[in-house]
Amino acid sequence: MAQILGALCSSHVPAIGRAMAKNLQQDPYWKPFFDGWPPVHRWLADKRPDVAVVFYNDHGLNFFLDKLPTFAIGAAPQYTSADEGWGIPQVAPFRGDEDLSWHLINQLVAEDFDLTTCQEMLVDHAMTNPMHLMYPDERWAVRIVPIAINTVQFPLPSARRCWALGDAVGRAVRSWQSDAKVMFLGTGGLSHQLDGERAGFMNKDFDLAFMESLIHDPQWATQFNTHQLVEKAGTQGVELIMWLAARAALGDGATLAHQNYHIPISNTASGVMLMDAR
Amino acid sequence: MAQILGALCSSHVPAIGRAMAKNLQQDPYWKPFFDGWPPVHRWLADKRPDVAVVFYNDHGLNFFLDKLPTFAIGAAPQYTSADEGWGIPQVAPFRGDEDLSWHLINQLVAEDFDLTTCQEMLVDHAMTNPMHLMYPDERWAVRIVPIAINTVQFPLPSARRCWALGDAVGRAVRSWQSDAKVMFLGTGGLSHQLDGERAGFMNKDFDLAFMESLIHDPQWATQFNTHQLVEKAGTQGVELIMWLAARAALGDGATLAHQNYHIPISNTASGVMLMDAR
Amino acid sequence: MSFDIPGTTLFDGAQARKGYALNKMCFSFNEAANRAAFLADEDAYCAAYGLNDRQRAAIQARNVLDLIAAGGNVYYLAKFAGIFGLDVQDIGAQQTGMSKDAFKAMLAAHAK
Amino acid sequence: MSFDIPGTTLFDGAQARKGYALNKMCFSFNEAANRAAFLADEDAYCAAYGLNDRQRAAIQARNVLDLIAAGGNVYYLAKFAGIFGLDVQDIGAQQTGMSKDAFKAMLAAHAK
Ligand SMILES: [Fe+3]
Ligand SMILES: [Fe+3]
Repeated sequence: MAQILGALCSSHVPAIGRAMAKNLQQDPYWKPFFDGWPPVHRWLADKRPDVAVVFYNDHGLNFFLDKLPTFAIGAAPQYTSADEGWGIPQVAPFRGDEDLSWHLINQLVAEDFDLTTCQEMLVDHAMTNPMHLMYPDERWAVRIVPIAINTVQFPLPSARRCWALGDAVGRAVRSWQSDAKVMFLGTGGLSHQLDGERAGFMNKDFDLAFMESLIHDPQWATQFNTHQLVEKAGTQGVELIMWLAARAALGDGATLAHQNYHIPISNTASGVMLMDAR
Repeated sequence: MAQILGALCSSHVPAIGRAMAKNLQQDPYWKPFFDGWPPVHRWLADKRPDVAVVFYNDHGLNFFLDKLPTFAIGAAPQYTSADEGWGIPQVAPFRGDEDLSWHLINQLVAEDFDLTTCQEMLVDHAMTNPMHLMYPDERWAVRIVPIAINTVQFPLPSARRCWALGDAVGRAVRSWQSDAKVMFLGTGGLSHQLDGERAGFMNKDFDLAFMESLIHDPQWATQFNTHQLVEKAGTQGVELIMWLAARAALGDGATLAHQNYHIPISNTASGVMLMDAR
Repeated sequence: MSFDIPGTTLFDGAQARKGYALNKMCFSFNEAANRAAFLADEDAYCAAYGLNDRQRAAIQARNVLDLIAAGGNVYYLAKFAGIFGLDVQDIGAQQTGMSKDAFKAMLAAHAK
Repeated sequence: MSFDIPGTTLFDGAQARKGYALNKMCFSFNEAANRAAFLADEDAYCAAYGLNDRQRAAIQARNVLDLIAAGGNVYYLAKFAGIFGLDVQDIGAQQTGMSKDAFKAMLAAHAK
């Protein structure tokens, strides 16, 4: 049976990619953010995961409003990034884990998750930036299974539904006949808002309470409906549902291995959180 | 509140379209099939539905394996048919009911249905043929909301899940603030198989039992998993889950208004069934 | 995943993985221009979609059972058959090794 | 559906219906060739996507609040902003009526 190592949650804003491209890691603006990553690198070197199941949200690269899935799962041999409208440099392609993709699809559909399956799929900065932060040399040591959750168009799936998705993914991984070591990745957040007169909104108290809850009361955030999450975390802060799904996949109990929180990077309160499975 | 009139279920095989194009309604081969429709025409003239929510399956026109949804719902002002590979003549475009589309999307996502929403959508023979049978002059008297259920790639949603979907759609329509008269349409089946050495398979006993069950024991078919349905009804006979969803949308109790069953049209056991809501 | 319904291959993940290039090509046949391009230069068209040798041979043979074994899905294959004006009874007859008339008689016999 | 979070327009069904043509155009800006085509002939490009007058005016004014009011979704609008090299702090400053420096100072102040 596959072994679950832990979960990593991280912000994914496009500016991270630009900062890495320009080698700004030691720049005073960026240093407090990048200083959050060496403990993650040590963890990866120590644990050596084989596969990462990645909960993230597409920002209008692979999906448009003509076919907008609530939950989409990749089942491709390879995933590539692409120009998202800003001419950003592409990163090396990611290898998929088709065995795990189809195992998850079979298990999740049987549990009444109405997935959209993708045998071909472009992945955007929400995939590339966290992966690049994990592996700065772009030598991806993990195969991936991307799971995209809609944050583009309301109604979004509720935090409660995203918890249930993550929980089912975790159970499916535990039943996977493989000797692979699996980690979960949740990318997005924390509090930020890009649009409207409220642009620039952040909520440090809420973010810290949310991060704390993942260890001691992990379903805490499922009490909030989507509108409440927007109110507390901003229109893009709702991306915290990716963190929630990744935490849910760990199952009962998780221990904090590392965390970092910093305001601001770009328009965002950034968070990094690494949890070991129990 | 919107009023629910009833549900119509029907086969949708491409050959029907060809027969209509060639005016073969009185041809000895086709007459037993087309003779099933005048009672439906009388019902439509009498009840005058304003909107049809249509459960159907796409056969590789609007969806491909790069983005294949389990449940997709249209939210477009208009839906057009298109060449499906055979150069068939197109029919007049269908008017959408966007108000109902979004009402359903909001209600269903809140009930944990993980929909793929489609603001642009081509509809294939599974939509055009039943609509053309209902309105032979191509003057569609109803606005439509298409709901496409995956029958292309396994795992399919279970019969039980499709019943739950239909049930939730029915409840959502009943809560819709509108004076519209709504009907449901379920298209597909009955028993048939196009592929493999088992091509040509049909199962009259099972079909008749299934049709009977929709009146007296409507959840009967939910006892079967997808593999059992393939065994009993053929690889394409699983399209009966559209009938099941349409019946579920009627809620408790339905009375039989009319039915017709005929073997064969094309490779298919054809069924037509009209049920009044109670 | 193997299945115990004789003469039946369910299009599951294993088939979908195997057949992606083939099905993508057949999906393209929704458009008349693509059907014409295939007929104009079958080799080039198959190469552009990256068909493997087995898929290429099955396309060349117009053999539905071989196409299914190579990962083809009947919904997309039907669009390939459409290029040649074949309907579902033609492909049913081919797969069952019957003449079309015999296949149609078999279908009609289910009415009893 | 109106919402009681000040300064916030949720992109719901009502917005999605209103903004489809605009968002479809902005989605096309994922590709460099389309960005160039827009810059080469803005009027023709907007006309090809069927923008209404309000959307056309908001595009012409490069005004984000107007674009949102016309049904634009920030994820697609960001691709439009990208054509002009504007980042999220530029559009944040524009929407809040601040200078970019003032907007950045406001962001930093959240750290306290
Ligand atoms: Fe984001
Ligand atoms: Fe069909």
